[in-house]
Amino acid sequence: MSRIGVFICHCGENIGATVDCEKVAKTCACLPGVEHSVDYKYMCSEPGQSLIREAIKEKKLDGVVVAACSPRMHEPTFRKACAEMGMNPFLCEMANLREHCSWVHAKGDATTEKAIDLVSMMVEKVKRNKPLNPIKVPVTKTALVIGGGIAGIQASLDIANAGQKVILIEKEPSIGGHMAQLSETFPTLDCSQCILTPRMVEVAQHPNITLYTYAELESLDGFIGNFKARIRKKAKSIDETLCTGCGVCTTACPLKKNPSEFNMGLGTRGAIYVPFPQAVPNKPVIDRTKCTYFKTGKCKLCLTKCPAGAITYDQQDEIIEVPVGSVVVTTGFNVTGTDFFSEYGYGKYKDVVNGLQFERLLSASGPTLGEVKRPSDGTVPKKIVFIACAGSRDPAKGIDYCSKICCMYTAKHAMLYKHKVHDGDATVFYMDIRAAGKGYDEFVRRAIEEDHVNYIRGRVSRIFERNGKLIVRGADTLLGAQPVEIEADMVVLATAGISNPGSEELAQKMHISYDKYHFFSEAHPKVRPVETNTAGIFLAGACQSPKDIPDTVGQASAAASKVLALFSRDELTREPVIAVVNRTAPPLFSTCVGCFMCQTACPYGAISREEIKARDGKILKTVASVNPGLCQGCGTCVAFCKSKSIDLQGFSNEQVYAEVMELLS
Amino acid sequence: MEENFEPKILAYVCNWCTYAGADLTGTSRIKYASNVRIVRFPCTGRIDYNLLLKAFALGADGVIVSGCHPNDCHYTSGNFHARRRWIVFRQMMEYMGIDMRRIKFSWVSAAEGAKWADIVNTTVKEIRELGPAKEFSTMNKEVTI
Amino acid sequence: MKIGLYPGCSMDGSSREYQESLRAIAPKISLELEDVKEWNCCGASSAHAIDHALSLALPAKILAQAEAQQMKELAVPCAACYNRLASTKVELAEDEAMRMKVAKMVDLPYTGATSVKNILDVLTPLLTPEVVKTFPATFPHKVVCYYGCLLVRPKSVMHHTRMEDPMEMDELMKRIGATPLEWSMKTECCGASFSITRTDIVGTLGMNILEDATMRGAEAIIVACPMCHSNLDMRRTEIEKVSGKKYSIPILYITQAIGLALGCSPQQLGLQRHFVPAKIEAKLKVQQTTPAAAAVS
Amino acid sequence: MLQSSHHEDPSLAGLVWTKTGISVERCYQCGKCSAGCPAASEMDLTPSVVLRHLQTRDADSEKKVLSSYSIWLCLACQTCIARCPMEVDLPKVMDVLRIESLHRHLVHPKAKDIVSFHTSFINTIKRFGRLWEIGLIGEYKVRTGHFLQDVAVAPVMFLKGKLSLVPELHRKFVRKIFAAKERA
Repeated sequence: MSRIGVFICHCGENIGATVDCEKVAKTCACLPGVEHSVDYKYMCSEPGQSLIREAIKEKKLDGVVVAACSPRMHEPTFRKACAEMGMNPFLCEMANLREHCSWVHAKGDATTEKAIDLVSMMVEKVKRNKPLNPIKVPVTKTALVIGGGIAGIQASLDIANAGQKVILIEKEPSIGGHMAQLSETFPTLDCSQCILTPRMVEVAQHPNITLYTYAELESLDGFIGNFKARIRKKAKSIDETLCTGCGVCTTACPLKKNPSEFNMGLGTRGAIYVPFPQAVPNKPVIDRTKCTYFKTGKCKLCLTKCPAGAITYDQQDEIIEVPVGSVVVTTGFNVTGTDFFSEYGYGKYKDVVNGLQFERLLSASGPTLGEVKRPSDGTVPKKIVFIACAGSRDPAKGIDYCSKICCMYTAKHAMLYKHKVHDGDATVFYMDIRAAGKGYDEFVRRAIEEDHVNYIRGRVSRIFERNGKLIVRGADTLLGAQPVEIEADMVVLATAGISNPGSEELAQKMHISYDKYHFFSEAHPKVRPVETNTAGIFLAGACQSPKDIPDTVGQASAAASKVLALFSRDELTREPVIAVVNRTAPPLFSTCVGCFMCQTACPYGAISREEIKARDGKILKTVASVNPGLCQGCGTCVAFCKSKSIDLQGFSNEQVYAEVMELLS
Repeated sequence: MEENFEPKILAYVCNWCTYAGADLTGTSRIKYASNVRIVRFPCTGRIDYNLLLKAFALGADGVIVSGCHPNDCHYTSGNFHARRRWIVFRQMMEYMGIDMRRIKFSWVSAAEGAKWADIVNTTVKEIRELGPAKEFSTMNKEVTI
Repeated sequence: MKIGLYPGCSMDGSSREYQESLRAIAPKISLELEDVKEWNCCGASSAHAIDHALSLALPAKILAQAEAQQMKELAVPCAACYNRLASTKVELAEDEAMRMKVAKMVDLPYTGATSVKNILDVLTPLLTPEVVKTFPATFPHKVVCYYGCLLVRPKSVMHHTRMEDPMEMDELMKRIGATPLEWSMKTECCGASFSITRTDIVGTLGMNILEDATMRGAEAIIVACPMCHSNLDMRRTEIEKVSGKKYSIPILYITQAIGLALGCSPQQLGLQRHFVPAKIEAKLKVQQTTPAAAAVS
Repeated sequence: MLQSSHHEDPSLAGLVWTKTGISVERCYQCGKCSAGCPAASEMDLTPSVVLRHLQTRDADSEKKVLSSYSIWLCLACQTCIARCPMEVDLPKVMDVLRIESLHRHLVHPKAKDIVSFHTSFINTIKRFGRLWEIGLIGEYKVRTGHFLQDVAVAPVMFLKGKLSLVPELHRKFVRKIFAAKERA
């Protein structure tokens, strides 16, 4: 006869107001095997917990049911309390009287009845609970960082500098991401590349970092501490071990006219190219979609010119498999496409550009070497109109959110333009100025007051071309929304920040969730901002939502610290909710008949064949056996087992049937 | 059908999606019929359909089976196995004379508190209309598992 | 192709030439037109401004009449009428109560079975490159296509994919050998119903359109809307008063341009009815001998 | 849509909601409508300002809107709604406001001509079933006193066969409709 203790929590009014807790306690006291049954205002409070602890001691309880909130909330709390009294924590179960009863039903007998059912059901379960011991699994102390932008770089360096191994993969030929494209950064106006490139080099040279550029994640399996990542290294068509990065091939390539991704189409590159001078690694790749050799089999100029003999046309994509303990996702963001603003003639007029394109025009390393020139005719624009919220906060265009960074970089753009073209005239159309951040609002004020950028509150309705000028039709909502028409030489759209193409597929590969804009979702918006809902996978940067560099770097370091906390342990303890194959005395050894249905069902390949041998080594029987390290405790195998030989600890057949039978008795 | 009949309904749900979803129903204070009793499993993949037979054998009027949406399974594929086995089992149960309208199979994610309340309420309503499950009242309550 | 036709008031009056040119080209492009019987005015831009129910009842009556004549498709060349009819269809489809109310007023069964087609919808599938090949002449002129408001807006009714930069008319013009120019006023408003009450506004808006068209070296502005036409053609003096400039650029209905390519006489197409003389001709194809009509039939 | 907030809303915004299902709260005053409106430069209240006044639900503001010239200057060209990020169907709102303005006799003095035109137009249709230009202009001139307007244009129109002196009579086609209208 078992000695169960039942503890009914009022949770203040939360349960008490709807459920007659006293009655529940009294009724449960009479249940067979219940030794002790009380109700109390707050079981999770210290006095509440000591109530349980004392009862365990005095009444010599061998099982505890706490009827309170959801086990997802306080199961650890109460199991800990029990453990403190030397009771095996897995002999403590919770009945969910709050989320599943008092909060969802009206006050009344039916509700109290249900409460009693829920408790007695758990009593029946606990009677059949077995003492369990937590399982230990080893941690692979290598982190996979996906995406080599500033977020990925920061996370990698933080982890690597703490002495742990990092594998950093980047889908482009070079790391650096969008930050490498930026001219200067707000609010301090320090040169983006000057602060980024040293870190890029550090990544390349760091003994703890393995860098794979031009590579993408193929698949990710496993679980926290023990992931298995398959990485596709796209064929660069050059042998990196031989290539010295001398650049002869890129100058030799006859195809010079391909639009350069790095320069947002404002510059050009060859078919074999290095995306930008400071690229890391500073070694070229061949764009097979453009290269004449791959189209016609002719040319081979780079091959003949290369002094190192590093050109390898026949190179294939390579897929490598690496064990990693943790993953940091830092895949960044993108900006809306050119077809997005027909009313602004975007994609039709050369001189209507987006923010990233303008960064390239401002950048000393850009196609105009930092001189602001019109893409159409190369003249210096005397009048530029900047349009904030171009796509952001625009439900009609499917983007309801604020892109967060545009207010600041638009102010920066206008300011830098004025610094470069002193007699130039900069006008910004805005809806609101969102400059929350250290020194941010001061920065915008500076643009307005010192650099005399003309801010007009209102959205632009249309842009069209007349005699080589761009006619911008806006309104000044602070003057009764009276129409404003500006003849501009150039227009810069602060287009919305959006998720990267393919982020949906990537999220599915990793089993992490994403929002309706395909930005990855954090585990909790307030208290778990860099975790995903999959343990061991973390987020940083604009892949979670558009954000500026300081926020991104901060998040990256936060994610790194999460990884390091994980790596600080040699093994993880997991709940012992795992499957076991029963064992009986010889000659049966186990009721397992060796059909291995369980093996086919197991998603984790945790089930293997075990041969039971006699002393003389003769195989007596082959049965299934579960690897506790790999088993995640889904219990699919249990449902498949014909002979009921495999069972799930904590959710054993005996336990669940007992629950059901109690409910319907 | 008899007056003020209160159906007994069991819900077999997975811990990660539907159980959490039902928790959300609670935290968002959405009210639903109190006829349902939730039995928690780690995953729908764990749900042995003998449990449905057992439930009806013991006089349940309806059973809800609910887990994560396809592709959202915490254990990657448990819910697919559940669905696959369900296809096989339902024919068997039909053959055994169980009224399939008494079994609800659904996906409820951790974010779908309202949907859970919905499912419970509609199920309770439908089962009320069907009346108490008589099919098994004669059957021996001790079905071996 | 046989299709219903709702001419609308203007096509019987101020834009008679639009109807004339349409009827002139129809047989030559195997387009058979069946008029809606007992048709009434659609309420144009006035009804909706002062009486909502009426603004729906008048078009509903027309649509009901078309249904009574078992018309699957109803061609509505006047962009203004087209817009009213299309909008009415949508609103009545969405608003049960209003449909009941209107049904009472109209006193003819209305189900919304007849689909409404504008002139471009009708012409585009007919003037395939093969068909156009058989035209006796081409229309080798630089033109700008002016769509105005009512052919492309609102989104909820027209579901136009290139609302800001429509191309259908340009495409048709290309087919008959014209050079449609890129310009900026394609879908700007001409002042519509203000042609009588606020001629000054019509003057200003008209000026913007004519100015841009001439500046780009267009020889003609192609339209598909009587209101646009009258504002740009009949109101030329008002426009010139505002701009202080003379504009000689003629305004042609799309049907007139096509008519010229089909070898119709200016008279047949009612070109003489324009205020601004349309001294613009088609160019006969030299190799082309067989009469167009025969060729396409 | 802020449906609930319009429950039993006696304001003008409430009227707009009940007539059209459009919530003026959707408007966040970006001014894109005013920027694109072809008549904005002529308006006393630009479109977005009209919406702002509705948002206040203040009696004076509402009076201001209903007695504004703007609501009559709206050409229903649909440019605003075509580009509105919040998809507020302003032309529909304007229709409601015009009708209400008539209803409360708040029509702006300068808008009398426009109202007269619309009224004349409707009457022509009522009388003849279709538009008869001369009839329309005639009544319009009588209503407004602009007797000399278009004395230059009309004859040319006539010569070019664009005007018929006698109307065709199609009254019977619309009699039922107008009868019903009267009854309502």
